[in-house]
Amino acid sequence: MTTYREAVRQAIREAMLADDRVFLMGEDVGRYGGCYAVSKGLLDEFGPERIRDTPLSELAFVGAGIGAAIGGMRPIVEIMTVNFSLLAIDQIVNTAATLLHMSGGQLNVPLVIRMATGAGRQVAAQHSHSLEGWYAHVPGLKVLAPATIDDARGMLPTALADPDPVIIFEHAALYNMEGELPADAGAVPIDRAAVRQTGSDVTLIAFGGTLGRALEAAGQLGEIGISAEVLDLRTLRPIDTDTILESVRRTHRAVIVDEAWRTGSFSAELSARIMEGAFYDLDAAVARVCGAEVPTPYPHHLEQAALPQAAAIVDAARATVGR
Amino acid sequence: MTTYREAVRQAIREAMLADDRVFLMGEDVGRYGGCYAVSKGLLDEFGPERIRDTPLSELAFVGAGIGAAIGGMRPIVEIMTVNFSLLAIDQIVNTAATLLHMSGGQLNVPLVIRMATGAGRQVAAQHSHSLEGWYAHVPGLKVLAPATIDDARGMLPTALADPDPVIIFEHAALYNMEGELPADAGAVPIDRAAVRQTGSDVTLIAFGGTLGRALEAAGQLGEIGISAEVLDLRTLRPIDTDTILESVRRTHRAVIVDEAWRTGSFSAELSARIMEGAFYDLDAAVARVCGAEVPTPYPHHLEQAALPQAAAIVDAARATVGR
Amino acid sequence: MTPAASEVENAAAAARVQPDEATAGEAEHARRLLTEMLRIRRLEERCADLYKQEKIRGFLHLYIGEEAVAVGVMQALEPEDAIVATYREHGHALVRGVSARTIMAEMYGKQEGCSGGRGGSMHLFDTATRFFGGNAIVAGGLPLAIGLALADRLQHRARVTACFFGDGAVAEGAFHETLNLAALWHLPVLFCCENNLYAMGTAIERAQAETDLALKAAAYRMPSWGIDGMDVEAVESAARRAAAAVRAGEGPHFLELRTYRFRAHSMFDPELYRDKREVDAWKQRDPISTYTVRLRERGVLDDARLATIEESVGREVDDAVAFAEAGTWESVETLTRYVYSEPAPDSGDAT
Amino acid sequence: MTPAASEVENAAAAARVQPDEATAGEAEHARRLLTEMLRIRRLEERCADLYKQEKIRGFLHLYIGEEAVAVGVMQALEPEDAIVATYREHGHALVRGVSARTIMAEMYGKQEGCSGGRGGSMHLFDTATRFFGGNAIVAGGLPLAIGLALADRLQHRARVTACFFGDGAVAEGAFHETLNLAALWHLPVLFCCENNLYAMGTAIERAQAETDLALKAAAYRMPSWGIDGMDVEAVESAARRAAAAVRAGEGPHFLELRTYRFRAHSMFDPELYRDKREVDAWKQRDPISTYTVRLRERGVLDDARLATIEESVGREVDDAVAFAEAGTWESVETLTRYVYSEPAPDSGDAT
Ligand SMILES: Cc1ncc(C[n+]2csc(CCOP(=O)(O)OP(=O)(O)O)c2C)c(N)n1
Ligand SMILES: Cc1ncc(C[n+]2csc(CCOP(=O)(O)OP(=O)(O)O)c2C)c(N)n1
Ligand SMILES: [Mg+2]
Ligand SMILES: [Mg+2]
Repeated sequence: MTTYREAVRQAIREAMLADDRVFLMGEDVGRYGGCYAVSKGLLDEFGPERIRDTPLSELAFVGAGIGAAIGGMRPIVEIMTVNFSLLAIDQIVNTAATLLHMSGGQLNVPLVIRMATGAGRQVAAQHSHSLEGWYAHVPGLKVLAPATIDDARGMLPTALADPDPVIIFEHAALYNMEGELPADAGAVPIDRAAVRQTGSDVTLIAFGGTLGRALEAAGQLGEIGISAEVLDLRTLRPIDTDTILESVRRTHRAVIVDEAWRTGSFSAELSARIMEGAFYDLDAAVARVCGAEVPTPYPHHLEQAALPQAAAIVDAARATVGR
Repeated sequence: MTTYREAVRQAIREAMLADDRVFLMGEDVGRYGGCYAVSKGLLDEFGPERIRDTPLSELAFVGAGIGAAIGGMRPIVEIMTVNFSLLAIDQIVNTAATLLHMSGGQLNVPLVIRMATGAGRQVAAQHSHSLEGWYAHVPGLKVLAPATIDDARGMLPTALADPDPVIIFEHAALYNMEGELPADAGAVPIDRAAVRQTGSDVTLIAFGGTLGRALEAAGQLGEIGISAEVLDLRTLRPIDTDTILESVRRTHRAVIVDEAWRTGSFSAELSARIMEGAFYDLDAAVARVCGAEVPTPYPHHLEQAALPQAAAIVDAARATVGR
Repeated sequence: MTPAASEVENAAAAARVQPDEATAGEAEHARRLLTEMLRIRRLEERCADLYKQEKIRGFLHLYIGEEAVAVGVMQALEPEDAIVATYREHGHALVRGVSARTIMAEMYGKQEGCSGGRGGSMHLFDTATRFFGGNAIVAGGLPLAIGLALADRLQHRARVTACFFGDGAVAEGAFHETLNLAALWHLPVLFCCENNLYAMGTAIERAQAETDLALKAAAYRMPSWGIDGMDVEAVESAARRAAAAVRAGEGPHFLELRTYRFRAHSMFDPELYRDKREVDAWKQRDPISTYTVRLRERGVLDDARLATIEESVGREVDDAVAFAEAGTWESVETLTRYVYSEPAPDSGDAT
Repeated sequence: MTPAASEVENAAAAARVQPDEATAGEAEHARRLLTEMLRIRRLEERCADLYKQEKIRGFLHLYIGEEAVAVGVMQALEPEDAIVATYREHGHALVRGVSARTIMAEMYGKQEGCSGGRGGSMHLFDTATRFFGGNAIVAGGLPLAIGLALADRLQHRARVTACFFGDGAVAEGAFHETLNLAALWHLPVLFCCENNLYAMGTAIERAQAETDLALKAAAYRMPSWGIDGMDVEAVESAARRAAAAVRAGEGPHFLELRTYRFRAHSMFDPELYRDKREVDAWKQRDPISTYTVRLRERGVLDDARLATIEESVGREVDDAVAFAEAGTWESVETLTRYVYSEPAPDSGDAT
């Protein structure tokens, strides 16, 4: 048995053992052990040059990661959470994502940025964003959302081998998730969605922190005789549209689950793509189950009410199948 | 005859004459006259306390605008362009948009932020973003995109009268647009879309910089016997879904025009909403004509190829009507 | 990183009431300072318990060890002044006059809380006392503070905005932009840097090329002092001088308040990054116990008085907990409230 | 804001070759400095014409008046060093060794340009000369520069990264965060602040509470000098000292190069914010004409030599324009190239 947290740590550790160009940089990744304890122990093993604690300077250390990448290193930059990434987003959008293009192909940026995302821990309005969709909007970036222990373990090496900037979103609620990881677990592809459960009546599409809820909903739907297919998007940019459309063409119905505020969330892109690619296969409008349009409230009951729950997914799926 | 630029200036001027809590703050709004010459002459009239040049400190002066707003002023903060707003987006998302909520309703933020947006002037990959959709994702903000001289003149006073933060996106290509403005032109509502041309076969939905292209396309469609309705969204948050759906229910087809990179753009939200609200009224999948998925290239021909053009809108509209 | 190393050279720290000559008023004031520190301490000790009981959730950042800072600075502020603080702000709110009841209810997430329960521990707000939060973005409050000060300047009000932040915040770009703007525009802000030597697990030597933070302010031509933040009277005296200057139109001032956090950064922190001996050494300088000793020596405090104070503080905390317990949960039906202002009179600002 | 006001007190500025003792090598070098400045000047003068002819579009920021800065600093750099610059970077690219041809073709947007035509005037790139742009976000290049330096440090390469930026950039949070990190981590960066007294229309007094920018660096414990940026030899000598120190592992160094922009900020700028007399006064200190006079006095330049230089520079510019004119437009079919790396060998970095 291992955890998602362990899987990420293992991935970092093996990458650092395998390639001395790899280093980890971010706030409290060293002495503190990582704000989610992901990098605990790595400082002792690799020392402070390669497990590099930074001051609270998100813009500069993310930019430094970009510079180090074009300088021949393979940095893993950890931003504690997506909330603080807003302080560094200029460097990500205006530098990391544009250098290859602006230089006419001369400067690729082999940088990996990891950050925690999502709500659910009662940390209120400034600490609970889900902004994966923003990054997935930007040409030049690749955006991953590992929802399983295998992906937490396997996406990082693939991302590090990629010549271009890759952002990995780890949902904070997943770190304690337990599961088995084969001893030989290794790199996994980062360009394909995965069918986590097959079904024939409706396709539930989820990613990152919402996969668990979608699977829970699929279970409940099964009990009432609705066969739900559960698709884990895995990669938000590029979107694996083929796998999505293949599924929806079979089930004729889709429900998208996204923890972000509904309006302008990534779910909208998925919905639009499904309409564009499978309009005549649809038996019902594609539905979305998203976060409520409110800054995340502190109290547990309000926060949970603001997040997409299995019950709402079940309701939405039932509405699409009409029973 | 006046210009869009003049209309914005007039709106600022009248607001400052009417209410001495109003002031304008931003980079080069004073001595330089505004990077798009919007505020030219205002420094002489109102002095440096109320036409306040700032250093290059986007994060701090936007935050200062928030503080001044809760301190009883009615600031208009100008960020030169949306590109640089990424340096201030933390204050907008984490402070301006959350204060009312986090304080349990005690602290509203009557702040107006204006910024230029969009591409088309050959200023390349770091100066050509269209990120209106990102701001429109955030609960707590209102987001406007005046596409006409009347709206450039009339939206600002309404925004200033609003108790909550409002962001106004002025497409840089519009400043030189000429037109008539009635002498008594004044405040206009900021919660409704506008039908700029009526039609019956297809609804073209545009906003800000793309309205002109949509109207151009509608003209060309008319010549080949396709009657296009042109809807100017005007306000991106909150979205006037009723007006959109009312139109699409009549035309049964819609094409959305958005200058932003297609994936994850605001167009996706509009597309999804139309499906959700008018699925059974649709005769074709809602189409999107968007910016190409590439950082904006410098050369004219490549830049134009990356932007939504009338021809592409015409093609998309024709595809929806099948002729 | 030992207390000795941060011993205070500054003259400001020396200015303090002479032990033997304490007048009745001075004695009263001194006991009030002690009481205020104890109010924070006891309230937060209870919070730690309540966190273990899962009554308080999310993040909880305790101020224990740093009480002299908030208590000292608040003495210099008038009711019309404004305060901007961080996520470690229970003490500031309490001393400023937000009731223990509504603070505790807020930490519970009850609608009787000072932020209606929506904010929690990190987002205490109270416009009545001009307490403007409660900000969980490190350095996020600094721009807000200069905005409040700018509003005062533009409206010709001789007010002070006190802005609290940690040593960690000094590394943020927001710090730099804000201090420059404040100094450039001569804004009435009192910057209070609570230097507790750590930002989470990162010691200041691993975060700052220049660890003498008072020197930083000089780069903006801003007057600044380094103060012993474990000495409530030193803090008060420096804050009074600085606030008076700010109020008199002399522009922003900067206080570096040298202190130490006795507890973990938050309830999640295993404290791998510092030595227990270091913590113990600092505890020798506990602002409450050292001040208690001093007041006894000065003859203005005895066992009986101290017991009375502790008792009344204890009652206040008990009462706050009872209030929070009795508080009510907001209905889920109003989930999307407080996103936009409710249609109402034109009001809008908190001035 | 007059030249006198920015007269240089610093010792570094005084270190310069003695007029009368110029050796042949020194004479050669001096003429090369002049030639380099003239190359920038003439190229950019042509750019201004071409802008009027609408051959060059978008933003065009001329360096005219500031040539001594780029030319002086570049003398101190080795081929393996890296350069990071701003949108006002034609001169830096040219002196670094990017050909006038590919620079001009880039400004035309032709695919023969140094960035394949994709970047334009503000985004010149050339990995062969380790010229890392060309950045249109003010202060956006600073973090990149320390990253390059960090890569050198981690790979044990004794290289220097020279990072150019304007006085306006100093107000950005990025400046603060970057300088602190560079100093804290002892990174091999040479910060070159081109203080031309204005950020667009904003004079430095309206942007900085502390206008002596060299002092800013001190807040990070970084060695810094203020240099007369109108004197190419003063710049060279200071840059050599500083670069040598950086290369020797003494950590980052900071040069404030005091200069002046003779032209408008960009081709859109009506220059309402400064007085023509101020500009004229600075033009008296034109780095090219003053240096020309000096070299004549030193006896290492005469009319004939100057004419030869001008002629060769003129030919280079003509040739560059002809090259750009003859250049080709990229096909629209490849519009979405350069968004992700094309499937290819594992390479990836420019080291
Ligand atoms: C912008 C940002 N980055 C990171 C964090 C996570 N974080 C919360 S508190 C903290 C340490 C702040 O240290 P300091 O400013 O010294 O204040 P202290 O906690 O010591 O009072 C960090 C890193 C945050 N909240 N905001
Ligand atoms: C972050 C950001 N804000 C604003 C701008 C617009 N802008 C371009 S250049 C400039 C002035 C910069 O001045 P300075 O750093 O002194 O450089 P100079 O142009 O004088 O060489 C401004 C405001 C920008 N490009 N980036
Ligand atoms: Mg601290
Ligand atoms: Mg300048």
